[in-house]
Amino acid sequence: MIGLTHYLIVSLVVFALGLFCVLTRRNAIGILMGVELILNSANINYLAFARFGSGNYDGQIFAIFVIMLAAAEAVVGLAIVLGIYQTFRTIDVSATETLRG
Amino acid sequence: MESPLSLMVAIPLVGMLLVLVLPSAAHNLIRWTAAAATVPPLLLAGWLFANFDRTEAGFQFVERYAWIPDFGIQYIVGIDGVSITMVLLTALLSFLCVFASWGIDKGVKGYFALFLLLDAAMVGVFVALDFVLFFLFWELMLLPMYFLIGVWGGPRREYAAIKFFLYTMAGSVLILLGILALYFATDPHTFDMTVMIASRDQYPATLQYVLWLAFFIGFAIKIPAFPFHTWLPDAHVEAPTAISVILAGVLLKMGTYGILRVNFAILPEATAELAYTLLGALGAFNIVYGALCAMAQTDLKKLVAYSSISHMGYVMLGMASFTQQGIDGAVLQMFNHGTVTAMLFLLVGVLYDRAHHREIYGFGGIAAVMPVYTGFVALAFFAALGLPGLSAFISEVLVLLGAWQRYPGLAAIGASAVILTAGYMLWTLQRVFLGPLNERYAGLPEISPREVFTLAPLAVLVIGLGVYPQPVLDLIDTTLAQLNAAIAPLL
Amino acid sequence: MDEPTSVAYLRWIPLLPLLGAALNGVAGAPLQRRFGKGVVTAIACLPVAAAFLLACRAFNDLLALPAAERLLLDRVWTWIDVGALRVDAAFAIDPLAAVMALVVTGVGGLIHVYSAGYMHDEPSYWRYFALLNLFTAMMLILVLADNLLLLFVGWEGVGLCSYALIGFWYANHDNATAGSKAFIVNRIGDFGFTLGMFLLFWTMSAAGHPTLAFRELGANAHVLADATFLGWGAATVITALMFVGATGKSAQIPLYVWLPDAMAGPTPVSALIHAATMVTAGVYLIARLDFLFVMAPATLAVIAWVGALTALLAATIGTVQTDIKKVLAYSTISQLGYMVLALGVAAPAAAVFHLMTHAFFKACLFLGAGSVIFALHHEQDLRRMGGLRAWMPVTYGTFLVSTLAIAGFPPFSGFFSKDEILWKAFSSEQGGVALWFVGWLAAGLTAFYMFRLVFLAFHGDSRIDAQARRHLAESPASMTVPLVVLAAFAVVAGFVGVPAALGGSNRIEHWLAPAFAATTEHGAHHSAALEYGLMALSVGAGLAGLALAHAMYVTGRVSADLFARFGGGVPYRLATNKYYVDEIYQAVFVAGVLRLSRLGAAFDARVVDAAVNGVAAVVRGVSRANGGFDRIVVDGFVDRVADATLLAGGVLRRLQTGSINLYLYAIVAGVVVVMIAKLL
Amino acid sequence: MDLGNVASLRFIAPELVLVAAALVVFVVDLLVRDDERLADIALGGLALALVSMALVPHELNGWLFGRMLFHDPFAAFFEVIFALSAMATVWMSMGSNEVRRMSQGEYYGLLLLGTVGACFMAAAANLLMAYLALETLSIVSYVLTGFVRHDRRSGEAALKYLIFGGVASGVMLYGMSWLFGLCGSLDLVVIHGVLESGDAPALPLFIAMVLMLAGLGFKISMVPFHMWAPDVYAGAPIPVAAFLSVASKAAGFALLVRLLLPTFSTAGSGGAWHFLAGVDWPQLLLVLSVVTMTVGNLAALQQSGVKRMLAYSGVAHAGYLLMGLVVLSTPGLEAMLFYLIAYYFMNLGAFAVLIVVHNHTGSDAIDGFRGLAWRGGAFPAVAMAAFLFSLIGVPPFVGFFAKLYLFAAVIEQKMYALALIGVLNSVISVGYYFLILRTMFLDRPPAGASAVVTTLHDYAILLILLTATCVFGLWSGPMFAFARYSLQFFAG
Repeated sequence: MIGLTHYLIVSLVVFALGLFCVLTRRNAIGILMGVELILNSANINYLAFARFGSGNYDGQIFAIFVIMLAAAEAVVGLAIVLGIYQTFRTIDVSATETLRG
Repeated sequence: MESPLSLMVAIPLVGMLLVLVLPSAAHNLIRWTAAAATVPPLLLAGWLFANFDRTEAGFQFVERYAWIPDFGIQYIVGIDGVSITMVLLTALLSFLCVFASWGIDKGVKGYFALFLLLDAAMVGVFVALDFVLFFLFWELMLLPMYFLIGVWGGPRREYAAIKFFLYTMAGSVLILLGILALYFATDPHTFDMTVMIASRDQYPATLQYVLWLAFFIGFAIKIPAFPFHTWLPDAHVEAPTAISVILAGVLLKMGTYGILRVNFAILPEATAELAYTLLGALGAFNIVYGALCAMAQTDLKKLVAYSSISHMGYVMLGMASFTQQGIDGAVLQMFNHGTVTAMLFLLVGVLYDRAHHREIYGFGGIAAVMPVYTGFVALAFFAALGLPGLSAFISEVLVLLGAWQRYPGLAAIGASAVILTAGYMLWTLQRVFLGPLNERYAGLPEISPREVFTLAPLAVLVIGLGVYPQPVLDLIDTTLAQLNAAIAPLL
Repeated sequence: MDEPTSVAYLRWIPLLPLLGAALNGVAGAPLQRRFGKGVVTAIACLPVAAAFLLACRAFNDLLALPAAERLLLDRVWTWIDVGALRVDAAFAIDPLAAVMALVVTGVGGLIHVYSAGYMHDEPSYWRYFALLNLFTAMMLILVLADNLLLLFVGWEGVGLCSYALIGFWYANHDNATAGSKAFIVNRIGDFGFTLGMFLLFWTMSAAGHPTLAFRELGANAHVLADATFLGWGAATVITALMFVGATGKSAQIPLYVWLPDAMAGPTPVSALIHAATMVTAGVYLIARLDFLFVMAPATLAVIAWVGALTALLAATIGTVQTDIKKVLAYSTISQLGYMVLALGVAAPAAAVFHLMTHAFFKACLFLGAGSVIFALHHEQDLRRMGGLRAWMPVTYGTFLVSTLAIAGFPPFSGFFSKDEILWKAFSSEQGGVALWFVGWLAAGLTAFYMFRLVFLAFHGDSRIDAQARRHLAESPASMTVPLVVLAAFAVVAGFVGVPAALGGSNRIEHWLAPAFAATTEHGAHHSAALEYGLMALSVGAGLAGLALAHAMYVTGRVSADLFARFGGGVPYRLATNKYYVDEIYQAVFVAGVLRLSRLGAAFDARVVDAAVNGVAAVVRGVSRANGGFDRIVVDGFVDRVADATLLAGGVLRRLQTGSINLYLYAIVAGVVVVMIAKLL
Repeated sequence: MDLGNVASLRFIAPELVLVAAALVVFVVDLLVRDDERLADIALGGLALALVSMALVPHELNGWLFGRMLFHDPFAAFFEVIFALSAMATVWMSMGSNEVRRMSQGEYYGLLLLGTVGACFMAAAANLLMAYLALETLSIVSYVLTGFVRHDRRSGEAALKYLIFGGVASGVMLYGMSWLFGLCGSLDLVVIHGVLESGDAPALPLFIAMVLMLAGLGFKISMVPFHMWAPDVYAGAPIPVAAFLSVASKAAGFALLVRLLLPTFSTAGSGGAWHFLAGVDWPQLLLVLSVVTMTVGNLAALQQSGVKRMLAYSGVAHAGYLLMGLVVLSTPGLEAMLFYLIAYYFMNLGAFAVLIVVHNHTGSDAIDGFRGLAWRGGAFPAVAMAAFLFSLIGVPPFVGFFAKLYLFAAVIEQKMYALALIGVLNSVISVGYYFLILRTMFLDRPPAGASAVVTTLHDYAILLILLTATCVFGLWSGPMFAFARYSLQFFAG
């Protein structure tokens, strides 16, 4: 019988993977994907908690909104990355080092 | 606005606004406006002197309004025996310094606007009886000072200005914390100094010590007391003449004034406990240390600056004596030093304007070409070295006499400095003014009427108060007697 | 105590010269330009003359009073009134002050007149007279002051004038230096003076008499008897401190060094300030505080010996000086030594007596020297004089008379006053044979160096260069008249103090008696024969000195370099170099203080200020480090961590971290750190 | 009261107005290509919003939209702040050459929408709402930051901001999910109840809270979540940077306060608060506040670009502001709100002057200020001086009183060490603020420097902000009363 704990562990793993991804990727897209992972790990939590915990549907609703927001963020993100690419001809974040004080 | 004190603060501010709206090119118009703005305060000061009740120990001409009720902050002004002398001094010096600044021709508008702001702030510090108001003026003073030194100063003006500002700022933040702590220690919470004075015995001893130190450091920086004094020589050397005068004549007094007003009046127990070590000994040390340093200076202004450090030491020593003579002498010394050092700086300025340097060894025999000027110099120098018959002598003797009663050792140390003072004053006099005339300066013009006008009133005071000091002593005596009575028994 | 008679005119005695000074000081220059020197002279001399008359009047009024109540008071205003301290600007005159006032105004007046001639060609004539008047005023304040603090005003005031007049010709650097030296050395004395004053005041007020007024002090001095300070008798400490002040003003060991240099001033100034009046202020102070000093035998002993030794030491130096004024300067120091010796043996009357006579003959000597210098156009070296009596008979006559007086030949004034002192030194219980002997030796030396001076200057053949000799002549009347007057006094002044032994009644001692009521009558009465014997001995010493001088400088029977060869010349060299005292002081004290001051300044700049700037530097440094922190430390750290992570993840290590990742690390690090902190 | 959707509408009139205004801007931008008018429309919309804020009934507090939003003075206070800062931003943008080169329509529209997001952040009564509002504001900010096309710095700044923000909010979201799990609800009031009952396990709660702090700390640029600030400020157009430094920071604080005090703590008697078991945040925040102000000030000393300097100064001020929370007392919060008002005036003022200089020199390098006072820029220079003094906390400017109240609150809690660190920090800050002052007044203008022209447009806003900075200091009574009144949380 799969219980809450299993879900939480999964989400934790996903969260860790996401963090690992954002920390180590130098490719902008890659980092954005890492962010997506983090968001989804949160979603897993919401759903799990909603399923096993609170009687209401808040969790599920939250998850839906997060998915929507993730999309929005991705859009903006990709737009910006595109802009970056047009100017820098690369999306390697370690190349974007003009701003250092 | 019925109290003359409020007017004394407000009028220079009005003058500042006037100056600001005047066209920048109209230099003389600006100068005269500034001069005009300093006259009413002077007259009001005279009026205060006439109508001040010498038998009243408490505050007079008090005026209070609620200001920030949510925080119990009020607008309270008033003067007692201590502050009136300082108010008189400030009004006089501000008036004279406008004329001493006549030669300023760069950014005239800004200069005089800032000067008037400074004037208002200085008077404000001495008349404010609400702690927030006091602190407000205290800080407000720094802003014009920074620019007056930094913009119109000498070659290393930037360093001197920021040093001055940082130093005082560091001191005043401690004061601010002290004020807040007092606010919460007072029940009911208030910033009203008079209430705090009234309820001084409700502050626990430990709190008193902490606060005393905080305030003392804050004020000691202004005095300036060793080891917080090093901003002074720099500031003095770089500042324009009139500002040096204000700096030494008025600003330094704020340190000792603050100690009297806050540490003494509000924290008597801690005062009694720490007076000997931190006031008396430090004062005596200041006297000798300042004199020694002065002796080694080759820059006239630096020499005078260090002499100020030495002379302010007398004030501290006298305050620490807790004898009527000593403490009266201290306040009298605050006043006298204000006039004497003002003369000294004005005189240095006169010479600098002509020779464009202040190297003591670079002159010689000036007396031959500027006899009148030399006469003033001699007067100021001998006043500074405490020649009997001149004002500073009275205060110094009172200080030392009072100090002797409590700490003969410190008094002896302090008295020994009269030898050193005579040494550096006379040697300077000799190197600059006596001896064979340095041909480079054979053509120096004699002191101008305007300069005489700035010096003469001070000279009169220096001689007059030496012959008959009672007018000032009468002002301060009652207040200080009461203040002393509150502390002396605790020793 | 009953209020003394109060008179309103006393204040004018010092005030009139003060006004003269003010007038000449402020308006002197234009007046001189407009109306010539005459006006300035009048402004200067008339007030002094008037003051003299007023002093005489005061003297008269005192005579009218019974001896015990001889005190006139003039309270002008309350000067300082703080707490228990109440000091009046008040003038009082008693027999002692009267003598001083007469001397100051009388001799001072004469010297004013003399100066009119001597300084005639001085461009800033007005400044000279302004200062001279100011001096007279200050000296009179000193003399007439009713309390110690006011006396101190005069005390320093005369110091100021002395400073200004010594450096009168300030264009010459040495003069200016001499002035500063005089003032600063005196300041050392004043240091003692002020402390003594403080201690006196507080001890008195502790006993319930907070006062500085002499009358009240005198009346209540007894309360000091059992007061102590730091284990010492209060009276002893107070008097000792006061005496330090006196040594400064009256040029006693160890503070006499300023007086010889003070000769840099115009000669009339030397006569008035550095011979007749100011230098006697110390003597006056001790006499004034007689009632204190009699309570402190220990101090008295010190005083007596300091005086005696000063007398001797100065005399020895005087014997080898070649500058006419220097000789007189050292003789002044020597004579002051006598006065101090007298005070030390509790014979203030004798001291004051000698003070008076000395004022006359020494002023006369100086003015005579001045007249010589004037005639020789500021030539002061004895070796370039000689045979002057032919040209300047008046000067010579007066000079000779005064010399006889100072050498103590009867019946000249010096004889009586000096013998009074020697006698007291011998007879009083504070005295003794040793003190008398030293004094006696000095007396012989005095006669020697004074006659050496006379012979070198006025006798023998002239060593004056030709063109100076051409217009060599007696000085104008304005100079010779004062000489004559002073010489006359030098002769007769002694008769007011003819001792009982010589059938006199020693009027001056009786006159001064009320001022020295506290002085105990000298105990054991010695036989008159002894007194005669001592007189004979001292006269003999004088004669010996005279004879030796004559043999050396006139007949040449004794070679003049006798001393120079004596004892391998060591004593001679010591004497000519004034025992190197100046050099020692310079090396030890002056240089020491200067070194200390440079040390202090260096400390101030390199330590105190540096500490402050150091704090600023530290803040800046920390902030730079903080900036660098992200760059180096965190970056480096992050790289390591990144590599580690990658290794752990088994992913290719070529992946590098950019700053964005770095920032992200910050987030995680922040969170992690906080949590760890929480868990611990 | 607990209103349903329809009934709630009239209470969110301001937000509605803003949204409408945004739409109008977009449409107008599409139809008539008239850039000038767009700004006017935006301004009008904001003005209208302010008016409606005044009209919205304030006497009754409660939930809106079925416990989604709070309607209480606290929220209203921040709505005003946001609207005002948006207004100032628009006004500045009109005068800024940078913005003039961009497509105005989206710019102003997004600005308005971002403001709406901020408003909802302050009013959020529900974790979901909070998250959505925060993201709205964030995403808008990302876009605005990267708005200058083909500008490396701008684009790079946007990217960094985006990534950093994305991760931060992601972490926060994860934390929220745990909070949700532990308390079984997204409703702040309910969460508060659960925490009060003390059923939830302590450690996970704390972890959840810390994770959420990451997201909020990012918004208020709290160390160590501040690193984006300097880069983003430096890259973004100045008006945007100004908007971020004031509105976005204020929004962050609004949500932080909402979470930490009414939710994670309970109000005790006499203005004291007590945090609830498990979420013992004050200790943690105390450390963070100290670190934040110190690091901010020290780093600022090193900056040569004024934008970066202001960014770090913003970090430092965040540290000061946090003290208001740390003291856990109503006076502290009042002081914090007052400080936010003060900060609004003085900080925006500094940015406004920066725009004047930037328009002249085209860079934000400190050298641009050289001798400003002596080459026609006397008024901006003086104004700048006032703003900087105020930022330092020198009387008589509003900044002083802000600090006074703040430190008073600290001292009242006898946290002398914290107060001392605070004041010493303000002394350190003199170092870099005076660098600008010195450059403006003490340095001579560079040879051949052309005179700086201050347009009437710039004069206007400078004058307003300057007056406010001076007046609200000496006459801070009303402002303080407003802050005090605004400190009412509706908690069911």
